[in-house]
Amino acid sequence: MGSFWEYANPVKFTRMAETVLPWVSILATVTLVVGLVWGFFFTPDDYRQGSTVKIIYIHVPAALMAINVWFMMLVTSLVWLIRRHHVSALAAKAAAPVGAIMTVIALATGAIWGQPMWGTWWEWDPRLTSFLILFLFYLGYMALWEAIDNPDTAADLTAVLCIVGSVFAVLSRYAVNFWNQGLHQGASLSLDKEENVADVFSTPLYIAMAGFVLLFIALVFLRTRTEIYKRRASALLARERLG
Amino acid sequence: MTLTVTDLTISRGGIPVLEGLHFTLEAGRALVLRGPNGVGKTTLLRTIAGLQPPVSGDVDAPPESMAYAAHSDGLKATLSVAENLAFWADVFGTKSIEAALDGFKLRELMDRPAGGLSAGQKRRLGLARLLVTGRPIWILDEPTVSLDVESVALFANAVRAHLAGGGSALIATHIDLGLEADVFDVGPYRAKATSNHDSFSGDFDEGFL
Amino acid sequence: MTLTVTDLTISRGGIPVLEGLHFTLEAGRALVLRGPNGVGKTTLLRTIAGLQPPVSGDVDAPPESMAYAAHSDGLKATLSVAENLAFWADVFGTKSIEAALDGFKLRELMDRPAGGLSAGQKRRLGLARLLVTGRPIWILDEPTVSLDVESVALFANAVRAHLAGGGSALIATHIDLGLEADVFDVGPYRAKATSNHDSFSGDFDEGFL
Amino acid sequence: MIALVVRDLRLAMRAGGGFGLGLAFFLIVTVLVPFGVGPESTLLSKIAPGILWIGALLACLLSLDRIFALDWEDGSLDLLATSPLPMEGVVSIKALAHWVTTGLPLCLSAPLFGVLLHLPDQGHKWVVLSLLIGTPALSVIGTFGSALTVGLKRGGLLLSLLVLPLYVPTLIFGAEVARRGIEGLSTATPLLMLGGITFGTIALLPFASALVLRVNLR
Amino acid sequence: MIALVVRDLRLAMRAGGGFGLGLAFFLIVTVLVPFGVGPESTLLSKIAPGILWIGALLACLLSLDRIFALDWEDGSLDLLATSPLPMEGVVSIKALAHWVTTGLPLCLSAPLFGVLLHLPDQGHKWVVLSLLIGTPALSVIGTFGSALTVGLKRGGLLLSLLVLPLYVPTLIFGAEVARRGIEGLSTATPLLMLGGITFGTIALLPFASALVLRVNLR
Ligand code: HEM
Ligand SMILES: Nc1ncnc2c1ncn2[C@@H]1O[C@H](COP(=O)(O)OP(=O)(O)OP(=O)(O)O)[C@@H](O)[C@H]1O
Ligand SMILES: Nc1ncnc2c1ncn2[C@@H]1O[C@H](COP(=O)(O)OP(=O)(O)OP(=O)(O)O)[C@@H](O)[C@H]1O
Ligand SMILES: [Mg+2]
Ligand SMILES: [Mg+2]
Repeated sequence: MGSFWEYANPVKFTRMAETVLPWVSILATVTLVVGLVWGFFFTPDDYRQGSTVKIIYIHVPAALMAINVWFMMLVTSLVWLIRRHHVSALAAKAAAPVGAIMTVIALATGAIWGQPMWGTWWEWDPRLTSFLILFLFYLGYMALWEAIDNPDTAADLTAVLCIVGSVFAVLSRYAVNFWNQGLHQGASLSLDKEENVADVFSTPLYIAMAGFVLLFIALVFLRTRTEIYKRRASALLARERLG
Repeated sequence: MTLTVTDLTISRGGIPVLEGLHFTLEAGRALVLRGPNGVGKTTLLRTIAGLQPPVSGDVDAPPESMAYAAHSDGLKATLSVAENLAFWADVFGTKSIEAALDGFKLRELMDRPAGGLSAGQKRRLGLARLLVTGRPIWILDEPTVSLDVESVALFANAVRAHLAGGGSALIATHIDLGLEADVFDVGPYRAKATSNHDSFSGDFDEGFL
Repeated sequence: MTLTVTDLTISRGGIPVLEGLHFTLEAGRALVLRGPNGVGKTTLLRTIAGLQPPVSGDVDAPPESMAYAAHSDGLKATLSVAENLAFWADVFGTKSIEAALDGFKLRELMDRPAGGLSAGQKRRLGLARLLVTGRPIWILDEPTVSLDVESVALFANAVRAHLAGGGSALIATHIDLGLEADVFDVGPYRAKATSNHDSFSGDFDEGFL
Repeated sequence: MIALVVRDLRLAMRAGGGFGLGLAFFLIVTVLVPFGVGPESTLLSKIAPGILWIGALLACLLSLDRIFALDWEDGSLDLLATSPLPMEGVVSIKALAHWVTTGLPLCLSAPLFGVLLHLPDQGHKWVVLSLLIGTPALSVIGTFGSALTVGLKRGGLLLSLLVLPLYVPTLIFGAEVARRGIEGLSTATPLLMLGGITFGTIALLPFASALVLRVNLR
Repeated sequence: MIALVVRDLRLAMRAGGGFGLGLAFFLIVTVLVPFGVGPESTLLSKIAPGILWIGALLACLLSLDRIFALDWEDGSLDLLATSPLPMEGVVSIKALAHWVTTGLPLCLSAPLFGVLLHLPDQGHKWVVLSLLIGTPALSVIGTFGSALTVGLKRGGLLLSLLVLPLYVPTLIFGAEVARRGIEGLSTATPLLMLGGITFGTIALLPFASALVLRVNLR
């Protein structure tokens, strides 16, 4: 097996991705289907919220992923800055759009949910607001990647942005909380039993969450591999130019 | 005050352009870099000046010994000639701009804003900046662009005086400067496409190249 | 296609720099402008190209017959070499960029973004633009800056071909281009402080001068 | 002329999303306002049409300096001036390209941002309509300001200073259309005025812009 | 180091009023808001502290791109990088010069603009206080953004996009101090947070800025 850092070699990584990717994809599909079908069709309607409650099976996993993807980008950015493994930087690049889409899904499903529940599409609730800010961070991060030609420069700059941005994202979260104590649902999966979602709802929710995580892993593997191929293609082109 | 370059490989935009460079620049000597357009002279000078990292190899020189002059002269259009020079003199901790003004015949332009100079006058001001840095090793990228014959002679004199004072100069240029200097043609050091690139193997990060 | 300059006085930043200029540029001829730095060559070329009005005197040339190439090449860093050329070809209504690509050996750089070229390569692209304008009178300000020897020869060939095709060229330069051309030294035409300027009289606007 | 439009749009796309960035700025202005004035939804819905208009105006404003500045710096403008294109054509094309990359995306996305500011439901169509009629004027006026300040180093802020008073009538009538529309009042007069400003500026201002541009190149 | 401050301030003055222009922009934003949202004085006085903060923030933002862009274009930045000044010093000095030319005039003039927006009387001191504490953070964060985008053509809008989310905490706490001050509530917590952000960014961000600047020069 060897050390974990072996996979920082793009060649090793692509080989590994080749073998792992099909399995992860299958697993992700199965868990997602099971989780969502169970959630949508085999749970009772909530007595207060009716069938709208079922959107939770997309909303909550997407919300969780939105944060965790950023966290993963933070880690890979640090790895790039410290150990200078290109695969790490490319993984961060690959993950960003996935995270951004997760954020949009969380916001959109939330909005669809909010309309019947709160009678409004949007409320400046701290949770929603901090997700909107997170979305802006994703946008800026991706725009910076796009704007720079030299891949190493881009990796360095986006990595620093990711780290500085993380600090400010946490700060914003506190700021927003201070600014408006909102009406959004509290943490519903906390250990505090009384507040928790009932078990009938939570088991498929956990499965759906696992499905989202697996889906994310599959997507990141796929996209990182594509990025590696793109890097390589442009390097080959450049070589050709040199003659 | 010796600049030593050992087995240097440099890249531009992620692509190696020159490789296996070796040379030494002793105090009191000038070295002229030659090579066709696009071979990598500018890249080499930027690497030596420490503005970009080399791919491999070493650049050895005492710290803070180099003064770099690129195509752009870093002049502020709204500041006068004297103010521009005084600023750089301050930054490099040498206080007098008199020698620089005289060396490049700038005294009569002293109070004109730099933005109102002609191309050649601007260039002269950019070169005068070298004299106020007080640094021994000059790294110059096409210094005589748009200078007339008389100004080229001024420049050659300035370089000679600098060399006589124990300094040294590394100059990339396409035209004859009238200096007695060694010539180093970088043409033969063009980076070649390496053979391992089609096998898509090799160690660590080289998978990209 | 004759360019005639009669008794021309030009000014820069409100101050007259050259006065009493007379010359004629016939089709098929090249004229090289010389003069020390700051004498007013750039100003003269800009006046002839119609970018600034003369103080007095006339510039006579058929309308829309001039192509001007200044220090800055008007290249867009994010567009490719071919796209840059094609844009100017479109603007000037000449559709083909093939001759220009070949004339300045740009074919292999064709798909590179212009921002990723070296100084000399950029300059070559800037000169290639002249070929796609289809204009007979070229007005060139220090065209060979940062070109290597081989590229200077390319340029000289392009000018020769242009002259042979009935075009003409007015070139300000400090270095030798290897062209057989008339030389016009503008040095003697430096504007003198006029005597009436301390009497603060004379007609209308001249009170300022 | 078409070559110039194509080039400008292409440059806008290449430069990492010329379209997206104007939009992003609009988004961010609408996001900042609640942080500044507080999250109360009645207050927000009251100021929403005005803030949307101000946001669109500022997003336009921020992108003005690039209309001519880049072309001036790299010498393209000198070359364009000596080309067969008439200067009036060049400035009109520049204004058009600016509107397509900035004004149009703003109009299309305004309803979305309206939601963030609790814009009343019947307000969306009025905001979009007034923006569609008004933003071309913003681009044309902005092109004039940009031509006026093109040679000046650090023209950016000076540009804003010069252009903003010129934007005032457009802003007043535009925001008025939206406000009246929401309250169900007649919008005929401000709409007419807004349209008048737009057509007037499109017809006349390019001549002024071409003139100052030629002066600036001298 | 002092030479650099002197030069930057001198450049700001020579370029046709570096001080005046930031101010003028602030003025114009506060003037536009009544045109946009209508002239009702109760509404205006309610949103006044928020608008003043947003105006200050935008005035800062608009002047950010000139922090490094001009020095980059004319090659000064390359030369500074090879000079004896440490890069961290250079970026700190740049931030300082930006604050002196933009933030400070804004703080001093805010009471005047407050009058235009019917800011309640007891509000003036709170607005000025919060701006004085908060604007240095805006300059330092802005310098980071400017360093991040310095090499990029048309970095202006990208810069705004990157910097604005970073400005959010400062804006929220700053506007909150002013709002609470006006309502007579305790301002201790937001003041403390605002001060914390300012000191934290001044102490730490220059390292990040110097790092990205060096990367951008390569
Ligand atoms: C009655 C309506 C809603 C319910 C019951 C609800 C429920 C939830 C739940 C249970 C979570 C997971 C929290 C956790 O595990 O920590 C969550 C997260 C989230 N919801 Fe909602 N939601 C509703 C409406 C909305 C709306 C309208 C939006 C946005 C437009 C929204 C946006 C979000 C976001 C952004 C998160 C992630 C926040 C975080 O994890 O910090 N939600 N929601
Ligand atoms: N920003 C860039 N991105 C990618 N490649 C570049 C970039 N700048 C230059 N190059 C390429 O790198 C090579 C070396 O360029 P460099 O500027 O060092 O050449 P040079 O020897 O100084 O040429 P010249 O004599 O024309 O100035 C050239 O082939 C050029 O096309
Ligand atoms: N923007 C300006 N404002 C005022 N004076 C200027 C301006 N630009 C140039 N000048 C002055 O006008 C004179 C002529 O300048 P010009 O650029 O035409 O000279 P040139 O002959 O092209 O010189 P070079 O060979 O150095 O390019 C110079 O003395 C210069 O100092
Ligand atoms: Mg070079
Ligand atoms: Mg000249």
